[in-house]
Amino acid sequence: MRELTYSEALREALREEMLRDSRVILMGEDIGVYGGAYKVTQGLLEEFGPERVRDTPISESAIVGSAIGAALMGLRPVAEIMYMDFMTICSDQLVTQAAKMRFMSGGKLSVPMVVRTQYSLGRVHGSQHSQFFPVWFLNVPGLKVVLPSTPSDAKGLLKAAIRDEDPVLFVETGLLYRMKGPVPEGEHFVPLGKAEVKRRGNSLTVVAFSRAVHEALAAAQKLEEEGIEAEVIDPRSLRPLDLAAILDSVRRTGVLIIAEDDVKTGGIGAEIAASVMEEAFDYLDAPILRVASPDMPVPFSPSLEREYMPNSDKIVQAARKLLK
Amino acid sequence: MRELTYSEALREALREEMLRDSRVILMGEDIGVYGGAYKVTQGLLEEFGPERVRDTPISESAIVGSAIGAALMGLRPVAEIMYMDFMTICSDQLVTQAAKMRFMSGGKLSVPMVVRTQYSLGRVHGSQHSQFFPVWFLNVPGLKVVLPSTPSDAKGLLKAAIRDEDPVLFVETGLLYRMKGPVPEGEHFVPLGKAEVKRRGNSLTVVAFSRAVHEALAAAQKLEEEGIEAEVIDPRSLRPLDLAAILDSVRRTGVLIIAEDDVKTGGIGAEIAASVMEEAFDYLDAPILRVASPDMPVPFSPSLEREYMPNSDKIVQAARKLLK
Amino acid sequence: MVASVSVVEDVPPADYSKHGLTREKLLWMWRKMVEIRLFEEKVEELFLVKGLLIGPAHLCYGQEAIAVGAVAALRSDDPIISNHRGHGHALAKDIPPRLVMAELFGKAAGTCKGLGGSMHVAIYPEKGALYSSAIVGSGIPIAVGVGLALQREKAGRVAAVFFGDGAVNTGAFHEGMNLAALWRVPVLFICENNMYAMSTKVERTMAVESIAARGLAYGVNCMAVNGNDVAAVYAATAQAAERARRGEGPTFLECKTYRRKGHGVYDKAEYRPPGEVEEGLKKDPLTRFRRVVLEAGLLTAAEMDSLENEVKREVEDSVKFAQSSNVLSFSELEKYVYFVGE
Amino acid sequence: MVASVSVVEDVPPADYSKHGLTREKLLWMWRKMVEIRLFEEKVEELFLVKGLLIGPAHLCYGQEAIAVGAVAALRSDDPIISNHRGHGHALAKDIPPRLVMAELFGKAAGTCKGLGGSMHVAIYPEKGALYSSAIVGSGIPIAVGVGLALQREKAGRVAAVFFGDGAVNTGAFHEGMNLAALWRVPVLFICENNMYAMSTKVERTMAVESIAARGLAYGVNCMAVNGNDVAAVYAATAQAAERARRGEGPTFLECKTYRRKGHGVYDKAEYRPPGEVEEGLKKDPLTRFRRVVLEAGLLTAAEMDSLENEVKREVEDSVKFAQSSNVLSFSELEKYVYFVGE
Ligand SMILES: Cc1ncc(C[n+]2csc(CCOP(=O)(O)OP(=O)(O)O)c2C)c(N)n1
Ligand SMILES: Cc1ncc(C[n+]2csc(CCOP(=O)(O)OP(=O)(O)O)c2C)c(N)n1
Ligand SMILES: [Mg+2]
Ligand SMILES: [Mg+2]
Repeated sequence: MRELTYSEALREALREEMLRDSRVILMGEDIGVYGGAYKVTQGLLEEFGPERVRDTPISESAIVGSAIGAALMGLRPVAEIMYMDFMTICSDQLVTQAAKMRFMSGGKLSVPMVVRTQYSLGRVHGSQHSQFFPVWFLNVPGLKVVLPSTPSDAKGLLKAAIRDEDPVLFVETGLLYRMKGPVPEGEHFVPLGKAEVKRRGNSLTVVAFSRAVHEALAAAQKLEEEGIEAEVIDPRSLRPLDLAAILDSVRRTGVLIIAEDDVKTGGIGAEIAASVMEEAFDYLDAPILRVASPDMPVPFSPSLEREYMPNSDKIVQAARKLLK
Repeated sequence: MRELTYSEALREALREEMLRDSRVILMGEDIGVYGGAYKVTQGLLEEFGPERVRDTPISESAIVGSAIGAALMGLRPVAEIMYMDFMTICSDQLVTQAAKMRFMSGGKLSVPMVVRTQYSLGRVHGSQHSQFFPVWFLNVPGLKVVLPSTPSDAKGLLKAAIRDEDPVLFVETGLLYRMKGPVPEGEHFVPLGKAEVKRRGNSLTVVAFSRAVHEALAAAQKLEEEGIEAEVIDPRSLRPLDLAAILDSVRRTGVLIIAEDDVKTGGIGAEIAASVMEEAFDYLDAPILRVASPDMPVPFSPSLEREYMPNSDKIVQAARKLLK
Repeated sequence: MVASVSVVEDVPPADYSKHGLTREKLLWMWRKMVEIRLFEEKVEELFLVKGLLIGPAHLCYGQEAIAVGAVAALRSDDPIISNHRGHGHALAKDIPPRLVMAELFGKAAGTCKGLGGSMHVAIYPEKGALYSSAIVGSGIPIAVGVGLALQREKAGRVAAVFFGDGAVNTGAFHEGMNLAALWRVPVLFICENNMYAMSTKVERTMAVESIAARGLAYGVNCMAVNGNDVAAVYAATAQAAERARRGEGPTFLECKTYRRKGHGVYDKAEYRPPGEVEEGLKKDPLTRFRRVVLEAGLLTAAEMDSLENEVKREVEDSVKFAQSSNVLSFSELEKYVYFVGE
Repeated sequence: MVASVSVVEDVPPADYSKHGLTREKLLWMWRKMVEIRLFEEKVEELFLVKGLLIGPAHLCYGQEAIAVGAVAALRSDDPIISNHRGHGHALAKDIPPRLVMAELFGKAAGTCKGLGGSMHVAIYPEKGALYSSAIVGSGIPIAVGVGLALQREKAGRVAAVFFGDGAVNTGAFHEGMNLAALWRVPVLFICENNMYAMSTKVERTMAVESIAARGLAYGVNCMAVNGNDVAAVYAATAQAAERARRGEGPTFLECKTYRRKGHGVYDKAEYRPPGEVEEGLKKDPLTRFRRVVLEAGLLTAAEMDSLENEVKREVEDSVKFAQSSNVLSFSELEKYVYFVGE
């Protein structure tokens, strides 16, 4: 199969959806002339023109707000927020407005929009440009939250997000933009809410999100040498969450690790752990462990940031601890 | 002991701290002339003057931002954000600025400030004025998060928050402002990070926050009639969290329910459940259950809102389910 | 930068017809203003006397001329965005009072099926009431996006967003106005300056005198008008709307009025200085309109009274309707969180 | 409303002494401008040629006159707030280059112990560099609070906050400016208009021409100055600071300059139209200053060159220092999250 980078795959998704549906428009800082801070939207201004690819001032609330307004009128805006950190600026619009519109209107309003953003943990950006806090949006009914970990998923899920009738927060991983991977030719669509088993195994289950999926796969590789067969599951979207897929695996393995780039306390792993326990208590042979970022802001210093980040070794250690 | 309402207790805390320390200043919308939307700051403008009790325009980012600046310069600002919902507007300032300043500066900066806010679930305010999402701030190292459930705690914890050297988000419960309760005379100080066992019992543990504490106590009362002795623990602050107190109880009872007003998925109960399981797996006789708000925005209609809210009956049902 | 704020003068009755204010239109305006007034009086009674309503409610009496004058100058398919003080916007957009009342009662027959409440009654897209935000200022950037869609549609529609004097101090206002100017969207930003944001007088929220002049910083067309003269509001809105329909971009329109009572229905508004309220009440838009059109012989007292009586009955009926309606069943709510198919 | 923007003219060398620009001050200015220039050139080399530095870095060459002119007009105990493009602010505040360089290398000897990085080098309260935010616009409301504290302190201190042309489109700018005007805080809002926000030219971010005029909407004192004339920036800042020290409130000062290179160190800035860069480079503040002071005989080429050589050595030394320094140990980090006692 042909290989694309994560950002090429995203671009292909945007382009295909823009070709398919003239209601799809893009808006964000530096997405037009510059092609996006990560070049995801490169070439789209040239192809689709400034009406559909709109550069904006540095006004995150207005970016998301105007995307909402456009969506209310039937367009399908895809807004780009350059760093996830800036979601702290526009969360009124996404959380208190967009996510509640269908409900508050008794089902009359529909806000089919996507907010694309990315987190830059691991890119030596320091505390204010490395935050990853998907739990905020997981805690907001009315939103969908997507976390693609591979080029193929990035493409298929973005297409699904754009066609979705509800507001979707689509969180890309900055560190993965240049990652290459196979992406099927032609129409490739990955429905929201379907986990993928990225590797089969029976000794333990590792549920991982975003970049941590690759750490989990690397850990599984290492564990294999010790005779431990880890199953790696990537839920790919947090809301809707494919809990059934996780439960299936945990009922088989009895042991669960959750690998995640966000801060452990109050993070998304907590919800997975709590839900799994609620539904599969009797199947658990050991406490569920979370391998996540420690409870501190992200240090700038490159070597400290590396130590800070969850990685395959930390997953391996957790696995050994559980299986000893 | 004398009785005060929750808002009187808060006012007393503010007043005492303002008398004690001239660096304490207040800022927020309608806190001066009007005495605050919930009258917490009533009389303080008259007593302390407009330099220390500052009405602001409707500018939540600037309220929190200017509080940060003042704190950086050694003042002790207490900012009021009228509804927790509006934290979605100023979270850049609290989360991406204040919470990270000490760390990013290598320990040189200190931001001793309090953001007081309240959530209005149960006050028929609809989807945009009833949100309660403490998990956002639990997921932010560098912040402290306080959730007082009684007049006495409200007073003692607010004093502790004001004297704290770190930024504190102090989340009051709108429905409790008129609740009366005993508050010790004189200096009354409740340190952050110390849970209180609000009721002793050996059959099961209920960890509850904010308004849900009262529902848990009512549930315990009902359960007592069935011979079930519930222990009710109120951690009072989420960060720092007194996990030890919870673990002590769970190790005794083996059964845990978490009662919380926030939305269940991705809420604070998830973190408590995950942490308890991690630390006390072998002591658990049953899955940990969460009694929380359902996964939807808050409906306006008064009767629907009542059905929506966690209450003592739902806690009782959960307890019966676990103990059957 | 746009040079200055254009101040729209009060419109003398002699000029009404020149502005397109036909008899029919005047009757409609009277009807709607009375409808809003009586509706709000009834709501206040239901809260304070009867105790049948609870929760926050921000009444708009005293401000009727703004909703009515502005909406009268718009097309019925021009979408509006409302705010926490939105009963008047809803009624002006011809949403039947019974649906608005049912919403206040939290009933399934309400504009939002009882899920929105007072601050969202003006969400009723069937009548062009597109959305209403209870977060001060937040409707403004949303309106920009609505304008973007209208611009693309090329059908000459314009959008209007209503907000208060307090809203101009929010970041959302600034970001929204700037983007609106840049994208030249066909949007009217209508500021109802009722002198107060909750307890805070407008002069205590900004160090400048003119709210309208704030728009100059963005390069939008800026207008100021007496918000108690429904004809002037109409004329200003019509002018701004025409401009927008011609593709000349957004207008920021400040309508000066007075909040007759408290911020919310329970607020006694004791923070207002003595004398001010009396002054404010003198400018009542209904009294003024009635006097003007009667003096000019444009409408008769009889027809005005008869409309008033009709409205009275309708408002009474709205309460009965609302009271006798059902609440959604809780199990239905789930289907409004996410799209579940048509 | 304040009537208009006061445009501060370029200061001819004949007027230098009138403005308090002594020889000593001029030497300091030259030294600092050269220091910033050479520092940034070194940083660029460390990124692009040597590959020793990674992460984002926003260089400020071409903008030296703003940091230097403004800081020269402030007292050393006047706090400043910087932003993502802050190396120059740090150096102008007399933070030793080796500490700034060590921060870029993520070392414990850095201004932030290596925890902040390039966008936060100007956090060094010991020298009055109070804070630096990497979130565009966010420093502005914070500066208002700093001003509040200074106002209370009554010691005549003022605060200055630096931000770019892009920042004036953020909600934080609007809320902060309004509050600053209302509270009349002693704060200078210094906008470094380098014509670009990332790839976006200033004219594509707002529909008005003057950034300085934006301040008029808030009722603050508004000034515009040639940001490439260090003496003019100095004069404007001095005037604004005096005003603030007298209790007359905040000033919004637009300094017009040009971003000589890309937004970040890796950005080739190919989006700039041909010719523009050449025009921009002609206005280089260092070349200009050198020419002017030499022509006027205020400084000699020899002393200027000798300072330049001194700086060169210092910059080289800063790299050695940074390279040979240690990184904090990870286990220490924990103690910087919350207060752990003095
Ligand atoms: C962002 C935000 N801050 C505060 C509030 C609380 N609040 C609701 S209405 C209001 C006053 C609004 O004043 P104004 O904009 O003048 O409108 P008015 O109520 O006078 O119509 C306030 C402070 C809110 N809803 N949203
Ligand atoms: C709120 C926010 N939005 C976007 C960014 C990403 N970003 C960093 S610098 C920058 C451009 C800033 O332009 P300007 O304010 O003119 O400052 P300059 O870089 O030109 O000095 C952008 C978009 C950010 N850091 N913060
Ligand atoms: Mg008002
Ligand atoms: Mg710039």
